[in-house]
Amino acid sequence: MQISVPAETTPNERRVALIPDITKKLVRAGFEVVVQSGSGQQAGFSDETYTEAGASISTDRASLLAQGDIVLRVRKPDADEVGQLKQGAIHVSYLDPYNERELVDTLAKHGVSAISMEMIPRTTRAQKMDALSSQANLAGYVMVLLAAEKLDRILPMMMTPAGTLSPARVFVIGAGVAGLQAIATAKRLGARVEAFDTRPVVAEQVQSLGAKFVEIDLGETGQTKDGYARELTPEQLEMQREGMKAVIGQSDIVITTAQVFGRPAPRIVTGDMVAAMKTGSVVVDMAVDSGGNVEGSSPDEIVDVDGVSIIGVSNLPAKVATDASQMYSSNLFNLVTEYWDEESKTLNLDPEDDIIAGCLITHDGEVVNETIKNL
Amino acid sequence: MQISVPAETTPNERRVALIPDITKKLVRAGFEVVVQSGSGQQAGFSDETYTEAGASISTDRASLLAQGDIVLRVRKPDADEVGQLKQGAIHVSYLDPYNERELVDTLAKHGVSAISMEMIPRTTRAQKMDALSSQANLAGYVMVLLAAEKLDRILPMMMTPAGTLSPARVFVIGAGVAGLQAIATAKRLGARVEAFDTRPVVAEQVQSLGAKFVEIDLGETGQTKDGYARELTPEQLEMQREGMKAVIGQSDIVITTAQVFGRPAPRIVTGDMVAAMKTGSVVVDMAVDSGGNVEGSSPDEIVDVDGVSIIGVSNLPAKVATDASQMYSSNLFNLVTEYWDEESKTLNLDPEDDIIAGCLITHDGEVVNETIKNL
Amino acid sequence: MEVVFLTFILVLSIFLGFELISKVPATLHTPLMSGANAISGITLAGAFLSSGAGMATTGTILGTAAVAFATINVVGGYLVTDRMLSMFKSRKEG
Amino acid sequence: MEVVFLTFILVLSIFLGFELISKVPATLHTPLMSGANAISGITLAGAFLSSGAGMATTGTILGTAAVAFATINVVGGYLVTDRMLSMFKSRKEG
Amino acid sequence: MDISLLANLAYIVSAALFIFGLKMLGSPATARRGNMLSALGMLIAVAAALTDQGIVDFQWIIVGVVVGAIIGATASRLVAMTAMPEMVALFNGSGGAASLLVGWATLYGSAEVQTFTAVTVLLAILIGGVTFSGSLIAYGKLSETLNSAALVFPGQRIFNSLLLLALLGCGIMACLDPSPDSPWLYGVLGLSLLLGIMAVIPIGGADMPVVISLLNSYSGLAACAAGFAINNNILIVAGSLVGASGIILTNIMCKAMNRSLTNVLFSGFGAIKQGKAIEGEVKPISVEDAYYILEAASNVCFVPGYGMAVAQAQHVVKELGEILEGNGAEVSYAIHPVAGRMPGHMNVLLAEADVPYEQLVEMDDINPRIENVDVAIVIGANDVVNPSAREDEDSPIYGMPIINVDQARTVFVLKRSMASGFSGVDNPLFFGENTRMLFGDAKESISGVVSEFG
Amino acid sequence: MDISLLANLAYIVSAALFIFGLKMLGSPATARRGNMLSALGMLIAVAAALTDQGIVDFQWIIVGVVVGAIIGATASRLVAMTAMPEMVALFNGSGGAASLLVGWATLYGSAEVQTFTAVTVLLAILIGGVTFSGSLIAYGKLSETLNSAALVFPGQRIFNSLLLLALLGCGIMACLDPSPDSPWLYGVLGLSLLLGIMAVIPIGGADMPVVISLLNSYSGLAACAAGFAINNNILIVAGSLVGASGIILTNIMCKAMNRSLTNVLFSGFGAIKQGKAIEGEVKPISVEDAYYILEAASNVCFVPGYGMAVAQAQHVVKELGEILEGNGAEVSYAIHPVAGRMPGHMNVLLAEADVPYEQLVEMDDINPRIENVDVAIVIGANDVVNPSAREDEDSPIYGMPIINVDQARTVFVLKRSMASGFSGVDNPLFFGENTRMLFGDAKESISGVVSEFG
Ligand SMILES: NC(=O)c1ccc[n+]([C@@H]2O[C@H](COP(=O)([O-])OP(=O)(O)OC[C@H]3O[C@@H](n4cnc5c(N)ncnc54)[C@H](OP(=O)(O)O)[C@@H]3O)[C@@H](O)[C@H]2O)c1
Ligand SMILES: NC(=O)c1ccc[n+]([C@@H]2O[C@H](COP(=O)([O-])OP(=O)(O)OC[C@H]3O[C@@H](n4cnc5c(N)ncnc54)[C@H](OP(=O)(O)O)[C@@H]3O)[C@@H](O)[C@H]2O)c1
Ligand SMILES: NC(=O)c1ccc[n+]([C@@H]2O[C@H](COP(=O)([O-])OP(=O)(O)OC[C@H]3O[C@@H](n4cnc5c(N)ncnc54)[C@H](O)[C@@H]3O)[C@@H](O)[C@H]2O)c1
Ligand SMILES: NC(=O)c1ccc[n+]([C@@H]2O[C@H](COP(=O)([O-])OP(=O)(O)OC[C@H]3O[C@@H](n4cnc5c(N)ncnc54)[C@H](O)[C@@H]3O)[C@@H](O)[C@H]2O)c1
Repeated sequence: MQISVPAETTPNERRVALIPDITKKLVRAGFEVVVQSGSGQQAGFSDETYTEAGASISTDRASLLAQGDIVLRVRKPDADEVGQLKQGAIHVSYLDPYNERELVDTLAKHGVSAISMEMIPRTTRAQKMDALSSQANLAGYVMVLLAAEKLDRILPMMMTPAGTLSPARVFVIGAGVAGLQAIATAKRLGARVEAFDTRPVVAEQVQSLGAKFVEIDLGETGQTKDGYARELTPEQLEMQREGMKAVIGQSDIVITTAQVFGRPAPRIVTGDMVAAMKTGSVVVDMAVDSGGNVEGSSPDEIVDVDGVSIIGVSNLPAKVATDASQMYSSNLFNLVTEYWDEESKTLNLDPEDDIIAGCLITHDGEVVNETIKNL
Repeated sequence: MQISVPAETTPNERRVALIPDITKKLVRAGFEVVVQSGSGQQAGFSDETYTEAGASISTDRASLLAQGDIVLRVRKPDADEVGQLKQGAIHVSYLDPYNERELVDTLAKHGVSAISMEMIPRTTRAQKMDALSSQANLAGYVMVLLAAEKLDRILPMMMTPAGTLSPARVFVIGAGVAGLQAIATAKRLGARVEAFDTRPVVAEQVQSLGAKFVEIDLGETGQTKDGYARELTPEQLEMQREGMKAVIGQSDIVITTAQVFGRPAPRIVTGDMVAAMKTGSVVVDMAVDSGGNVEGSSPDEIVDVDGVSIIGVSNLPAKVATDASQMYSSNLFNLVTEYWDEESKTLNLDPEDDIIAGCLITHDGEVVNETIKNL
Repeated sequence: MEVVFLTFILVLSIFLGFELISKVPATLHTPLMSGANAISGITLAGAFLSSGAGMATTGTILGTAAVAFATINVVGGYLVTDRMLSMFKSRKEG
Repeated sequence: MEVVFLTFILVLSIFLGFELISKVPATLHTPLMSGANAISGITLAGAFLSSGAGMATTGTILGTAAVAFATINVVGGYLVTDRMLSMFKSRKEG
Repeated sequence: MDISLLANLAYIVSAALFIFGLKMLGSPATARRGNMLSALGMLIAVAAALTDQGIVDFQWIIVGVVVGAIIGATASRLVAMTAMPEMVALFNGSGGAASLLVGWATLYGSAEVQTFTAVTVLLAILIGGVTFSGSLIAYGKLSETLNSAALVFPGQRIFNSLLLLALLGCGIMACLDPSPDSPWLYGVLGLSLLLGIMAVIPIGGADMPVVISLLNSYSGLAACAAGFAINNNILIVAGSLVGASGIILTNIMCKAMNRSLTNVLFSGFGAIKQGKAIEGEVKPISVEDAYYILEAASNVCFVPGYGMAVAQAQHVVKELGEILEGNGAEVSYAIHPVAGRMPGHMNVLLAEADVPYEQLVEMDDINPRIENVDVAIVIGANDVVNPSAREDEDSPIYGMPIINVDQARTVFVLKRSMASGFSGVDNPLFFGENTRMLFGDAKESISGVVSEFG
Repeated sequence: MDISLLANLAYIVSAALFIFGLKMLGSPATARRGNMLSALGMLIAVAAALTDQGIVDFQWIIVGVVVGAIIGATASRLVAMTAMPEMVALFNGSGGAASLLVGWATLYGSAEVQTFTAVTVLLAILIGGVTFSGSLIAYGKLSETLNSAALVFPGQRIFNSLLLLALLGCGIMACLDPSPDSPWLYGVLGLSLLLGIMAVIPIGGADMPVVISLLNSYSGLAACAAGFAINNNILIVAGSLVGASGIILTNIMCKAMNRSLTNVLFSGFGAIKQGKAIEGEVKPISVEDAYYILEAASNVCFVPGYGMAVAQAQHVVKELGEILEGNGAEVSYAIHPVAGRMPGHMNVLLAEADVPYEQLVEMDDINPRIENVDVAIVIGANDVVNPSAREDEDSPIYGMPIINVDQARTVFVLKRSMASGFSGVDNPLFFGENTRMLFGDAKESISGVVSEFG
């Protein structure tokens, strides 16, 4: 069983799908691992470390793709590379299947079994394979660091002989995995943290990190059975905007993480809210890639709006590429070994299994995933 | 009594000597405050805020300098601007008098009473005017943020479904004011922190922040009566380097703050130590301006040495210009009001007073400071 | 022999008295004092005999006065303690 | 009347016994048990009378056996407790 | 069965009820039920006492009970809630009077009085008399009928000594001739009442609660003495229970007021040193005594310094703060700008322990209201609370603003020794009248106090 | 003065010494001195007893004392440190025997025995006999001379009931005819010894220390009964002190072993349920009982979950951890990867509370050694310790690795209710044989336990 790891081609993607430590485990489990030369370079892993771990290094990307029974990567494959894959190969990566219908069809056409890491269900049992969580977690940390670094003030309170510096105020919108980690990191740095989310259940979670939950009455909201937020009605969005305006106005840092899975991100922070902020304040928009929670944010740029900096980084986890690769890699390992059948030496992609049912998009030449099929 | 605040001319100097809040206090105390237009812009204070605080805004730098009874600024004056100052004016700023003998003489020649903020003695009573401390404190915080932002890993430990990320190791060399704040900040972020200093008394201070003090036996060391470190002998430096090599090798972040007042900074981290560090590690050199503690560091650059980044920022407090200005400004305010004589409406620069004796460099046309005079 | 028994009883009671009271919150100092005070009105049990044993007149007068005093102590003591404690209770709950 | 006094003494002693022992660290459970056990050898004080009052032979024999048993309890109990406690002490210090 | 045996069994039951009652009175949850139990015990004891076969005539008993019950019930209903302590003093005084009278009456009952009985009678008269007159004075001082200030006059100590001598003399004489008409007996009576007065007048109004508690203990002892005089078990048991528990309670109350029991016990016979600072005396305090004071405090201010950091005591400090808040006290943390060894040192630590930012106060905010602070707890701070910075012009730190903890009602200083701080200057705070030194590592000291609570 | 009065005064002194001694035995710092004080009290009491004028012949006394002293001293010197508990059992047995014999001998002394005396004599024989034979069995089980397993046979309950009936019958008959030669007396004697045996055999070796402590309490009661039989104060005082404090101590020991006293007291007469899980029973535990168990534990593992975060209990948890360490226990914190609501949730909190990184262990490290954990304290975790993830194939969380706290010796689960966790799955852990539920907010529960220490 050969596992192939092609180098990432997306610009700024510094992560790698497999790190040497995990490679070693796979080799020990009986897999043959081939890694394209230079894959791990930007995440801090040299080719030698892979060789030491038991992988072979290949410079021939095409043959590497063609021979892999399992192909592991971070980002979705180029449409023209799909054709190079083996018939029946299993391809595991992010896939964005909601928006990449064409790519999905191509994968099906070539008989590739494509697993989409975004589609791992968010159940307790699946958590160890849940790359969205593991990466969002790191993103939450990175956002706070970026904001703190940009801010012209310090986050903690300080009572010093030269006067008292009051703690900076941080407002986190959307307290999912990333939002919670952002809250925790900002709290750690000593900031006064407030947070808001449309799902009322997270109020307790926010408080469990020592932050304050901002109550805004939106009427009926809720979450889907998978734990994702439901989209808000336009009226609700308006109510939310009003309620948050005051809080945003007095915050030094605003961090938005509000995403609704598979759809464009809600526009939460509008231009007038940004205008109401103090000079020197910082806004970080995690949803910049899926449309942006913040008006005026732009991917991989720091936009200055009247002295307020809006930071939009499209690939936050890549900022801590070493750790992000380690976690992504563990997720893949857990996925592969969970379904690895020692006897038959195959991956047992049982459509009855709820995790496989969730994340397996194409199989045996067909789009098998219920949600994607009916899109 | 007019206080003049000229805009800073040094590149990258984003701080301002007086912030609106303190301006208000001075105006209330009876001073007339004139601020050059745009002075506070980069620290986040617009001209209007100064006007609201009761200052007048001037665009004529020359007349502002010529009319000030007291001139407050952050950086030392240009030699050619000294001539524009009023005879008998009091000029308060950083002055670097050890290395700027010529400038000091010029100031004396023009009958300016120059107060050097670096020379405020480090006594308990003088702490409120001690700008070195207040700025070093902020520098300590900034260094950790810069390093954390640059590092490809996260600082805290995390036990997650996708494996355990061990905490990053941070090694702080020199546990003075800046070093201690760096320790505190890194601890806050969850790193495993170790520290070293030549003065054994700080071991307890390091532990009081929850970090580990690295013991290296250097024989006789000590501190001067002002609390500064004494310079090490070459042999001692060698012993220190050996002892630290091991610790540096396993650290993800190394922060150096070792300075010996008035002299070039000791070279503590040599090229081979840097070479022994893991790829992706980060070194921050606070002493980069006075020669550098780290071999290969260069002001305002991130030098990459075989995958290790060496960060040298010459003006760290300016990274948090708002807070830094607030603190510097408080220091100046405390200094001015401490010696302000309400009756005679003059600053009472009594040479008997130990603070004045320490920081007043020139007066009545002469260099009056004992240390500088005998240099 | 009775003295021996009485002394035994005395010693044991004193020890017990010491052991009984340990950490008492400040709010209970006054009620506890007052409650203990009411118990010391036990003299009443002795005063009955002085008042009712048909002794010389002076003795009976003294005894009756003793009964009156002791009753004040007992009745007043318990009632006042209860009043204090009831207030304390409602303050806590309210 | 004696019974009354004895009962008083009994009741007071029982209360006192309950109050005396409160939180005892686990390491002291055995020594405390053993120390209390030694005290229960107080029967010795009563056994003397049985043994030495010049009663019928059987009585004296029983009495003497009682003295012997009680002495074992007293002597052995105190010594063994002390041994345990001394070890405990030195372990703590060492 | 013998009726007196039955009565005595009833006494045993009532003794048990008293014991339970007292125990339960010590905890807020059970106090009220405890008081009822003890009242029930009293009912049983009184009923049993009425079966005594010595009683031939109930009429005077009824008179006495009715009069007493009316007075007691009325007084206890009418008294204002704020006047409770003086009411307790009055009730206490009548208890003392009752014991005195019972003892005295005993002399009329028996034809020939044994020496042992005579001694116990005299003790009942002595203790009862002191309790009675002492309680009246205490009442007077508390209700401000009398001047509540401590009354001191020259020669007081000599006068009191003579009084004691005279009492002893009269007592011995009365024992030798234990007749109800003996002038010595009246001597003892009069002198006892005088002694009660003399013992209480030199004590200030603020100390009165402690005095009442002590007199309460005395009234128990008086009942106990009366019990010996008339050979009554329940009097002995109940009396000595009250006597002993009263002493303990007095001790606890002393600690909560930060005074020592001997100080109160003998203040009538020594010189009064109130208000005079004893210069140069360091007063250490135990963790337990610190607990008693904190438990009664309603405004507590922590003043942390470098020592808190060294001891890494921030977490326990926070916990103590929360406990005190739970106990109804107002809690704040006063941060001096230069406390610690780097700017913001205390902030880092307190933030780590999650102390809410709202509870942190700056020096300039706390100083104007420091007089309202019941206890300022200085945790390993030294220079930043050194009053010589304010007062001693020659001090190297003269002119530095400090947190004026010396002006708080009580100051606890937690440090390991008398060593000086960073600037090496001696600290007169440690010798202050209202300062108590809690020596030891700050974390251990605070942990100790924390575990005293609960 | 009367010599018997003197003896009795000596008894009072020795009673006081016993009281002090017992009190001091309860605290490590004073235990040894306490034992000496109590020995001194014994010396005084014994010396005073020798002055009794009833004693006409000292020769047999001397014989008895010498024999007893030699045996006692030798045994106590020679016994190995590890065999202490069985030695205590033997000594205890001889105390019981002594009381039995004293009671019995009394019948030979007085010509005509009153009913009251007869009852007390029979009580002395009964309790003494049970103590004696029970202690011997306990000795046998502890020293492994007898099979240390619990011995159970069919019809045990009926047999024991009959035994009790027979004892009652014999006792009544013996009271009616209280002569030393009455066959009923021998009946009582024999049956008492049998009862002692029957009471101890069904108890397993591990519970023996509790049994010995209980028998110790009995031997005190036996002495007390003997005291009534021969009218001796000091026997009554010392005996009932030992009896009462022994019960309390037994109770404390039970709690430390997480068993209830009634369970031990009546285990001989009921069915033995050891080792059999009672399915579906939730066993709540009080803070106090939790303290007793933790105090005796030497390996404690905290398993925090989301509830710790909600309660913000991390600081007190850390403090409890430190206290337990100070108490000699090994302490670790087992972190499940998905505990909490975000990755690393527990790390953030424990780092805030400054728990050293060395004490954090991963799931895979703790599971192999979880059997050695005396107490696993589950703080607001639920799903991550749910054994159905391991055992129940139908569970939605089947297959998720969990921390196997159910395999620790004892598990405390701290939560507010029986509610399920994030995944909404019921948790069989809560019904486990070795699980105790400490209901309430986690922070308050832990604070409660913390304040029990110290
Ligand atoms: N904040 C800054 O930026 C900065 C920087 C440098 C210097 N300073 C100077 O540091 C001083 C700060 O004042 P401060 O009041 O905070 O500290 P301090 O005056 O240095 O006093 C600290 C006290 O803590 C006690 N202590 C140490 N370890 C302890 C422990 N484990 N448990 C209990 N007590 C302990 C010490 O007494 P024992 O030894 O008797 O226990 C000592 O007296 C000022 O003089 C200031 O000028 C401040
Ligand atoms: N780690 C992650 O990234 C992440 C993210 C999302 C979801 N999850 C899921 O969250 C769960 C984590 O498991 P867990 O064991 O940590 O938590 P859990 O299963 O959710 O259980 C938490 C328990 O804490 C108790 N609790 C709540 N507040 C309390 C308080 N103040 N005091 C005492 N107890 C309190 C609750 O019981 P009472 O109400 O009876 O008190 C509840 O049963 C897993 O199912 C995991 O899949 C994890
Ligand atoms: N079962 C598991 O073990 C498991 C694993 C991972 C995540 N989860 C849960 O799934 C949930 C979603 O996680 P996520 O971070 O990936 O979600 P996400 O990235 O889809 O959304 C981020 C957050 O933004 C919020 N949001 C959406 N619209 C908003 C709006 N208009 N205003 C404010 N907030 C808005 C959402 O409620 C969510 O909390 C979380 O509650 C998480 O705990 C569960
Ligand atoms: N009296 C006061 O209240 C007061 C006020 C401010 C500062 N201080 C004290 O003054 C001292 C110096 O403060 P600073 O931060 O400005 O000092 P600094 O900037 O001069 O030096 C920084 C640190 O580097 C250390 N160092 C020097 N050479 C070194 C070497 N070769 N290797 C390792 N470390 C080396 C020094 O010991 C010092 O701790 C501190 O202890 C501080 O507490 C006192």
